[in-house]
Amino acid sequence: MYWTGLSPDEARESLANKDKSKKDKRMTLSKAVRSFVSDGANIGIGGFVNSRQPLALVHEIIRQGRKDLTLSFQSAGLAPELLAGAMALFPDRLHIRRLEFAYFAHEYAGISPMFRYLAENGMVAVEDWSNYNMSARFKAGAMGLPFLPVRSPLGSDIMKSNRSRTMECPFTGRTIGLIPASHPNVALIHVQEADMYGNCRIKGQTFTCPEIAMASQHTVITCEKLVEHEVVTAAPARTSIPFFAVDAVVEVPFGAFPAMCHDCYYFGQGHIAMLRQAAEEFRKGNKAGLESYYDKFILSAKDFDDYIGRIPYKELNLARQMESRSLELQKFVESC
Amino acid sequence: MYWTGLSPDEARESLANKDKSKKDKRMTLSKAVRSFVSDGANIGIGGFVNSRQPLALVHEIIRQGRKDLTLSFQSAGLAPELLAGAMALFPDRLHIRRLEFAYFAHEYAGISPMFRYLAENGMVAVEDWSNYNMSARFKAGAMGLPFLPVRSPLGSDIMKSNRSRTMECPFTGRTIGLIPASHPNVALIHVQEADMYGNCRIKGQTFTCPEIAMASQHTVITCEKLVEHEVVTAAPARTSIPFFAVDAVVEVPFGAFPAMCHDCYYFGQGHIAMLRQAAEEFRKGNKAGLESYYDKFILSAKDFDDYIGRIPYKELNLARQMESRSLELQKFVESC
Amino acid sequence: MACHAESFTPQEMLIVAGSRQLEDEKVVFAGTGLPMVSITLAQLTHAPGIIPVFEAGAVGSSLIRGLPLSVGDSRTTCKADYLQGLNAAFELTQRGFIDYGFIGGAEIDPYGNLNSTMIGDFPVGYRKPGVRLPGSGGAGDMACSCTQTLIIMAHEPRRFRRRLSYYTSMGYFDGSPDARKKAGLQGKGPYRVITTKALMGFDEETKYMKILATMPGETVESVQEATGFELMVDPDAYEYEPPLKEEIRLIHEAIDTQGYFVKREMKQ
Amino acid sequence: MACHAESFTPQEMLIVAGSRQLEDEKVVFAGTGLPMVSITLAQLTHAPGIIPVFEAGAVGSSLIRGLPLSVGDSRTTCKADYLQGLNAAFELTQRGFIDYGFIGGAEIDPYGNLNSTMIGDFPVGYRKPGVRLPGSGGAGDMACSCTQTLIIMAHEPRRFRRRLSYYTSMGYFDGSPDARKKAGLQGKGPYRVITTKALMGFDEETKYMKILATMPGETVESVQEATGFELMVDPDAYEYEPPLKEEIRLIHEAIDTQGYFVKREMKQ
Repeated sequence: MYWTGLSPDEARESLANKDKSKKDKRMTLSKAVRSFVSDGANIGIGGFVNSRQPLALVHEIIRQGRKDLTLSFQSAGLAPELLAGAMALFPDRLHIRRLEFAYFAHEYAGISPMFRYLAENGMVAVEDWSNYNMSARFKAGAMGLPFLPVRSPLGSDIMKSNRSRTMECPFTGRTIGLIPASHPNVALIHVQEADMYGNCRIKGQTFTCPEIAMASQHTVITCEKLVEHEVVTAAPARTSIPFFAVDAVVEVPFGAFPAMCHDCYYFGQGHIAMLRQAAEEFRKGNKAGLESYYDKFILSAKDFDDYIGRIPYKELNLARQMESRSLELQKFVESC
Repeated sequence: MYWTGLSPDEARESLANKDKSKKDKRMTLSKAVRSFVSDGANIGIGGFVNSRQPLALVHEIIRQGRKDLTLSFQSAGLAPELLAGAMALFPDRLHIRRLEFAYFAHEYAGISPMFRYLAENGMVAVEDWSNYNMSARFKAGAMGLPFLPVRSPLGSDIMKSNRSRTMECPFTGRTIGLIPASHPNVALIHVQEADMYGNCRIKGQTFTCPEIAMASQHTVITCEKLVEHEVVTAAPARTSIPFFAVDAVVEVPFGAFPAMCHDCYYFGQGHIAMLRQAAEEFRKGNKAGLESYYDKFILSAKDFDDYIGRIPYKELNLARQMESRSLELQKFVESC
Repeated sequence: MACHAESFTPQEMLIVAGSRQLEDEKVVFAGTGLPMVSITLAQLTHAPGIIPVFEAGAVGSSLIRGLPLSVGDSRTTCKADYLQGLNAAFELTQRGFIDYGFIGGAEIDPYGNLNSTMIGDFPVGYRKPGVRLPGSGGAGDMACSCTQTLIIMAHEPRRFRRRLSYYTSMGYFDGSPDARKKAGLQGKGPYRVITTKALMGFDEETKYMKILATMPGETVESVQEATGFELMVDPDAYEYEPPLKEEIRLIHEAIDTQGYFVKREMKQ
Repeated sequence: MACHAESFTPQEMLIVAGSRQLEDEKVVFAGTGLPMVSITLAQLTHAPGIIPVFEAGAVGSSLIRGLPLSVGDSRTTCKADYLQGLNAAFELTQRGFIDYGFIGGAEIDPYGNLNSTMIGDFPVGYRKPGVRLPGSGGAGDMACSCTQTLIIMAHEPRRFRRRLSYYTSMGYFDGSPDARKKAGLQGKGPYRVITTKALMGFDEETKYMKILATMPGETVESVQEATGFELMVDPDAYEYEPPLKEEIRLIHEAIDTQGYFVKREMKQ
């Protein structure tokens, strides 16, 4: 059995030897990526499809360049697609070796052309799992277990595509699946609120972000806003990721845009359509549009704020309004 | 392999065939116990040691009388102790056949004399587990898995006392423990707030209450207060137990007294000391004190409100004040 | 008296049929896209007590805030009873809380097995497939662990195949007795296949796909012609009731007002 | 200049020694009773950055609301960073987040194994033990999965036994090389045993219990006499520093003001 990222024993050893004290972990995006995302890393990607995708971190990784990456996620769109596009355009700058995942597309906005491009050209090793499999693999890692039993998708070709096993349950005598833990080298997670120590308050669905953070060797958090530590300790049951599972905290407003972020902004639908269109044209042989997208929005941008500054204000404002208005009733009731 | 309560396949079948619709589940304590606690039942007890013990339900079970019970819990004091005392005093009324548990005592208030009495006289079958084992057994049940792997307490006599197994991990080659799911016939859980459909909002630590509720065939909830359904839907992330895992909801203020209930009341220390003293004297051969306790507080009480009415007001008030005053600062900050 | 729409597209018929298959007061695990539209339509018509579950973590939501564009969209959390994450949603499913899973797929075989992974030759061509599809997502899990599944998809010969390139979401395997149970699965398997041309079920004994009804304008022959394998035909096969005007109105005016999933052009 | 207490009880010395063994900025899983008192004392003196974890679900709490009478007490949640339930707490432990587990037991053997289950003959007498103790609780788990464990207990011959009635919380097993690893455990095992009479560690090679220091008023001989097996003695064994006045004051005036766990009578 081979492990990508850390084996369970390596992950335990690394955490046992780590300084888990409550210290100020705020740093720049650039330093966070430099410190915790290495060539050869297995990267655990937080969020779900195009919700809370860690795009500020993805932009920075593309700017800095990384090689030989493994991407681990359950369902994702924009984060792996931007990395895949960077690999297709600039293979010397960014290289993805392997994908461990369940779904790679944009749901309402269709398939991910750059994924199709890499996969259909055999440029990347793929390992298919189901959403529950990938979520449970991170959960096994977070629980400190080498595997979890699962009942799905037994009998499918998915189980033949990956490192899962089946066995006879020693208690029931029935067939059961076993899926190995995933311990990425680094988790990239975007949340709404975090304090300087790394305690994260996720609003809406948590997806699998807490599990990915707790399974990974290192975790880099971007947050819409930093909050005072006292806000966290006043309602500790709302902390989704505890500080000692976090290595870096970076405040990046709009850090998931054009993905959506619950309670902050809805999909940047025009921007997603533009990017997807450029990617689809690349897949059909016309590279210019995608090159110019990367140049304008990522490579020539000094940092993520610079990129956000290049998005027309009305697009940002529309995304904010669509989200906040649709949540208004709910928030009003909650505040009573 | 034998199962107490339901086997995983039986538990699945029972739930699949169950009406899971959103219906009004409010009923009286008496009806809830009559409907869902049968002779021969494996009872999952919520709470932790003497916090949120489901004592209103325990009193009602003693009043109605039940035979051949199995009690499953991780750490508990008053709930199983009151049942054990009832068995010692009135074996024709109440009979416990078996205990599956990790810890049975009162922490600061010392050991549980009635447990010692039953165990040292060989009157009850015991199966020792660790706290994590029992919690993980309920969790396996809640997850719909026949077992979970665990790393503790490998090598101990606990593993020889119970139905756990060890195997070589097929991924790491190292030894790992496997503990079978627990699917009680009925879970008894006391919470602070629930709506009429059974959605529960637990404040403070959740202990293992959500897992016990979701693992069990039936779940009976007592709550300090019923809340409007809209309170639940306004902040659904704070729902600890979803309605479709619940069969009955009974509003019982002070429903855990003299155990404590986070945010509602602290330990009824005088009452616990009195009960424990009577039990300790029973163990040493003097039955009168314990008999009079049961008569005064349980058997001659019409219902749990009647029992609470027999507790001196100043004891109830002290327990309320001790809890609310110590939480004041925290609640003030939270409300800002 | 029912007032039927005078014209409607096959996709509209598909959505309406999906909605009508949903029983009131059942727990339904919603796949992305058309299942979300059908569930909302059912909630607005005959089945207000449906309890939707979304794989990203929401249970019991009302989709009154607008149609979610993703099962992870904040709109799926509106007025929910319970809100956690993916593991919780799939654990509910594995435990048995879900009555119906509502899923789609790119290809289907006669036993209700689905492919949403790749077109090509598995395992030989796995590393360089002819067409790479998005992958299982949660559909593979729903197909295994929901008590029953409803499958919704466009009816085209290339999608209805005797043999799939890749088996992503398991139906009745090869139709052999107890195949699902032997594989370790808990759910009963596919209950209905709802397409643009027919409503289908599965033969009780052989688990082979069978026409129960043809959509308005279709015949057993036209359905068979659009299918890459031979279908069984129920002796009581009937013509499916066309959409009501009100159903069509709700789809466009109350549910998918922006036309994200439901196209508006009239084809019939 | 350190100002030592003029008189103190063995229990007070025990609590103070427990506190002093705690390193600042480490994550400490707190057993019930004396460990909670020692941790709070450490937080109020040399180790304000200690991060306590309670098995009922609280992480990073400040016990300023009053000494909890239970690890499930609402007081353990005060100013916590993170608050869940038992599974979460033990999963953190299993994962490796806990530097030290702080536990007690009724009996201990030379290899740091503990019994808190029964006195009698296991397995024969399991169904009718001579004395039935409360059971493992979480101690058996902490002993296995915390990176290291600290053991705190009263020093009496009946508690220090060559062979235990029942092995609840595993230390170094029989002392054989890699015994813990072979059993599947992740933590390193017991680091220190703190008693009313001595501070002890374990021989690096044989994993056998060894006196590192004797408590004030005790000697190697008096410690040995109170121990049911022969102890090793570190060549550098020293006399442990007595409690400071301030430590004693904090125990009674700031921590266990009601005397739930710490008795007040003066014995020395």
